Amino acid sequence: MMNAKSFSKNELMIVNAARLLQDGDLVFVGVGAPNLACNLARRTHAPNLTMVYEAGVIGAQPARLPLSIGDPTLVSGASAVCSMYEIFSLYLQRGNVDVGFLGGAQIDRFCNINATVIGDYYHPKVRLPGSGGSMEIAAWANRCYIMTPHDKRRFPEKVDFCTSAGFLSGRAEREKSGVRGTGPQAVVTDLAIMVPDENGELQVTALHPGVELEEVRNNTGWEIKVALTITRTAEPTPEELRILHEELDPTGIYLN
Amino acid sequence: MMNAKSFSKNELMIVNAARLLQDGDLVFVGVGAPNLACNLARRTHAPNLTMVYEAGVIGAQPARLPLSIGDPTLVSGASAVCSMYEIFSLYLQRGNVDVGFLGGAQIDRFCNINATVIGDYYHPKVRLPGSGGSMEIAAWANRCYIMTPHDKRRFPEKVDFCTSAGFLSGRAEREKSGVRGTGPQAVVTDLAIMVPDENGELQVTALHPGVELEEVRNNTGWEIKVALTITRTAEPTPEELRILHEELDPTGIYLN
Amino acid sequence: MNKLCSLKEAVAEFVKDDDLVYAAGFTHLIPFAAGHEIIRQKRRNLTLARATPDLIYDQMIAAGCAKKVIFSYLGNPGVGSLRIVRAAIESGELEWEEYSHYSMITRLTAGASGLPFMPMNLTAAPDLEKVNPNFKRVVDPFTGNEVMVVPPLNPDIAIVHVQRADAEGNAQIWGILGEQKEAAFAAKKVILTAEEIVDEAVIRSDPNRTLIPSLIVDAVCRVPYCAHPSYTQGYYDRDNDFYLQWDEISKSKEDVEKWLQEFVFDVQDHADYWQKLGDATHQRLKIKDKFSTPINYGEF
Amino acid sequence: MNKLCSLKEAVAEFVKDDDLVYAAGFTHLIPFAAGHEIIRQKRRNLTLARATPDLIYDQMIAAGCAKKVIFSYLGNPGVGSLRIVRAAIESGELEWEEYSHYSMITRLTAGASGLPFMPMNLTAAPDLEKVNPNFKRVVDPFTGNEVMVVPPLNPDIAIVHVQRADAEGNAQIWGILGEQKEAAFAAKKVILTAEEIVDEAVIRSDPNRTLIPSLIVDAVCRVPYCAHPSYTQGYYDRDNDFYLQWDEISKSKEDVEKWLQEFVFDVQDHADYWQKLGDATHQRLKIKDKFSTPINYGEF
Repeated sequence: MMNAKSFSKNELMIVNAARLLQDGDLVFVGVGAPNLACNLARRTHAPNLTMVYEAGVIGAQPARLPLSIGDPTLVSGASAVCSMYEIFSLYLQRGNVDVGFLGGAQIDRFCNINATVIGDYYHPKVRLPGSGGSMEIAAWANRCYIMTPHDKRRFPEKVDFCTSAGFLSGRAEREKSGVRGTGPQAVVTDLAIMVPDENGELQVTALHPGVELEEVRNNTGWEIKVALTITRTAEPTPEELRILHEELDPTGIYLN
Repeated sequence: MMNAKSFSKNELMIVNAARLLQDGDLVFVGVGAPNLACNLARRTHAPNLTMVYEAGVIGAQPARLPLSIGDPTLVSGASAVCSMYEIFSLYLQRGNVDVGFLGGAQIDRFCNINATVIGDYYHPKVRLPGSGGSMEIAAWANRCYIMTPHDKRRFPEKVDFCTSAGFLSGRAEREKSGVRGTGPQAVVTDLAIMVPDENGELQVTALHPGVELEEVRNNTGWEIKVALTITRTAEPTPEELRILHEELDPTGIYLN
Repeated sequence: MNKLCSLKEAVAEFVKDDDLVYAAGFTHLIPFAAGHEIIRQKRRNLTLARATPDLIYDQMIAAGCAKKVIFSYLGNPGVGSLRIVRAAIESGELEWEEYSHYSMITRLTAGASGLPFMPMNLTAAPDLEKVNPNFKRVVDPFTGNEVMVVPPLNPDIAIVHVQRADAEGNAQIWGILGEQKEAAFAAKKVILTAEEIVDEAVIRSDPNRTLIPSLIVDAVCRVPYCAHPSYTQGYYDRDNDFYLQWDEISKSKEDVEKWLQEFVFDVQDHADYWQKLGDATHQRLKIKDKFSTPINYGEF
Repeated sequence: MNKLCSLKEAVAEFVKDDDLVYAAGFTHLIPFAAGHEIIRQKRRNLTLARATPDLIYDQMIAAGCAKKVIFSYLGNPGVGSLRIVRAAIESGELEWEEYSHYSMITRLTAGASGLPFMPMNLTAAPDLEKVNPNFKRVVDPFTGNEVMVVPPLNPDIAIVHVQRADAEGNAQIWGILGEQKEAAFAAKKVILTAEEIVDEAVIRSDPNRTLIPSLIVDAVCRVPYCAHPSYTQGYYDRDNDFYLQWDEISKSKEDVEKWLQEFVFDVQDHADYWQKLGDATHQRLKIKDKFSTPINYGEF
């Protein structure tokens, strides 16, 4: 048995995201934490996970840790490579993508994501990278997961700019819009797991080992709802940690 | 010198079509007579002619006579192969095709082409093959040439069905439509060459060796206009005939 | 997931009466073996879609499999008329829906992309638009000009023949690509036939060559010479003689029935059919090798 | 037609002040050498379009070449922020026009196809549409639903780096394809840079690999290591260290100017730049070979 000190908050986030993936899922992966989560899932409970990258790579089997979304290790040994237009049209828009991973500078009460700008769009306080693939991933992947560290700045009640749709003002509004994906299924942070309720509003459903609800409340920018029964996530197993540290990120680029 | 008997009407049509091509042209080629005309041009005055086939082949250098529009000899040794969607969008619709060759069961006074049906569309007297690529070639190639044997049945005053636009009711109507190509430049038959006048109406501008105007008139379904000065096309040269018979169609599939 | 099965099993499971079938391939890679298997299994009321119906649909329609054809060019390529489809249209026995090549594959591309329509520039040709309500116009909001649009085509089943595939259905195609990729992505189900089933490592050695990924494939069938009398680039030549022969056979209903009996109903499967064609045909269609210059992906 | 020339000549002839430039490549094959040559030739008032501006546009904007940027993701890939472009936007010095990846490449695809617009499904995300008038909606005439449409993007000049090309400009690319083909077909002029100029016979041995045909290419330049610090699949690795370094350099205007002086203005051309990087860097970026399984086209 390992003790509570032997894993980091970041590892808790990655391991818990990995556990949400199902065997056979086709996942639209980003670099960094989502890449680690997918590769971890593929080496544990989901050996038939297919990893797709927005650069147009399908069935990647990276031999080393990819350091960018277009890393050549994603290509060598992949099962297919197509153009960027095709990956977004034939795969994502067509409905062939099961899972999309999203992140962003701000996530709000209804899971809307801001990756564009803090402050006014035309006179930005902080200019962020922008949508990249996330506007369409959030809309068209069958289901989405959001991974992000938990702090008040990242969880305002309402995003400054809605780059990618969560549930907008509530589940009904998203449904009315007719987009094909079912939207965010869960937000996995380094403190907790939050799941949208029947109205699309986030509520805490699970806390990571050693985390108290108060800490989540203090790090969320609105009065966060809490599920009637709240569970505690299982500690990362030694095998999960071994894979992360020995196989996936041996030099600790994303884990440290 | 060869005598008048040493070449056929069909050869006259092919040789004269070849002579209309310019060095450097990118030509959308069909099999049969257009293919012979393009290959002849490439081996005589237009060595830099690029042949493109609607099957998605660019820069074909067929080692044998292609017997279908998708013959494998078009692919082996070509400079590029793309999908059918791409050949029609990136090449033809984008404006990258200089010349299109067209044929059809009926060509009318204003160069409109029928390749669809004789008689009523819903109760066809003769059901023809249909557009294939010709609807878009006629509209979007920079210029078009029509090759067809000359007889009354093929040259009615008005087509039963307008599969591909010539000048519609006259040049003004085509121009108003906003299509990018300049339309048919000439109709080359086994008797004569006809060129659209300023209004888009066909007029005879040249007769092949040994052909009298009367023969053209008798084989055209309306009172065909005749240019003020009418020329006579040059006889096929021995070299042109040699290339056709020895290099391009040695077994006489299209020439006999 | 290993999806290998016989073509007989694949047709039995995935091709149903009343389906809209797209047997893909522009002259190249036409899946004749699948067409024959559908005839043997006596499917009825199919809608057969293909840019170029070719002999495969002539044969299926002669065998009574179809109620409707969707096409953009109705011919025996390089020979002339497609007698059986043509006669069935002329006599009013067969429904039809007609496009130009570009509008046909634009429909497939819309279907493959999950789009409700795709645009194409106007062609000034007036008549096809009048007889097919699937051509509509919208006003381009940027210029105010009219643009043609067509709706997606999403076949119930696409049948795609390829040079090589792995057991999961990752497939590589070279030579004329036609509308193979678009048909596969547009369809609800995909049957893949392949000249060769190769190890996953062969596919993964050249991922840019993979046109069809396993995730959209439902069945993978090893069917050498599947495309005969059409051809497979790098494997065997087109049987032009048969295309000429069919022009004769298809002049007579009796001859067609005789041919179907002999070459479809009386053979067990495509291997049997190929044997029946005999050694002279096999020799005639053989080709010499000509390999591509390999490329370096690099060890990353 | 032989279109071989030096990159210096190509930029002098085909890149003009005020042009809309698309230097293509998604992480892979980014034509840094061309960006540096444009800096050396002091082009001004360019509009720089790229899905991912990457360091190349950071450097060109730092050097004062541009008045505007068109993009869909503004980052130092795998590292974080793109400091110079970001600061220029925050300070109001640089105009910008913004898309998602898909809408950006949909614009290029419309441009490449000669279409006045291309559709995309709605995303339900409301805000980008409000700030960019190039997102418009049309009603799908088949369903009555709304669809998003974007207009074509037709750059004045596209710069595309490839693994191998012949002297006429038939080019083959493998690995990540990004929007290379679409940018080339959409642009009015195309400069091709290639790791290797090969004989036409190499290209013709594998025509399905040709992504860009000579007919749309205006200049062909042999520029080995053109993409550094980006990479070329099968030729050399990405210089991740430099991407991290730039994150430091770009924190200070002085350091940026010093870097530009040393690595752009004080070198003659890209061969000179590559030499300057030194043997340790060369060794670090070397990769081992891994070849594709060749395919048989057949002698036809």
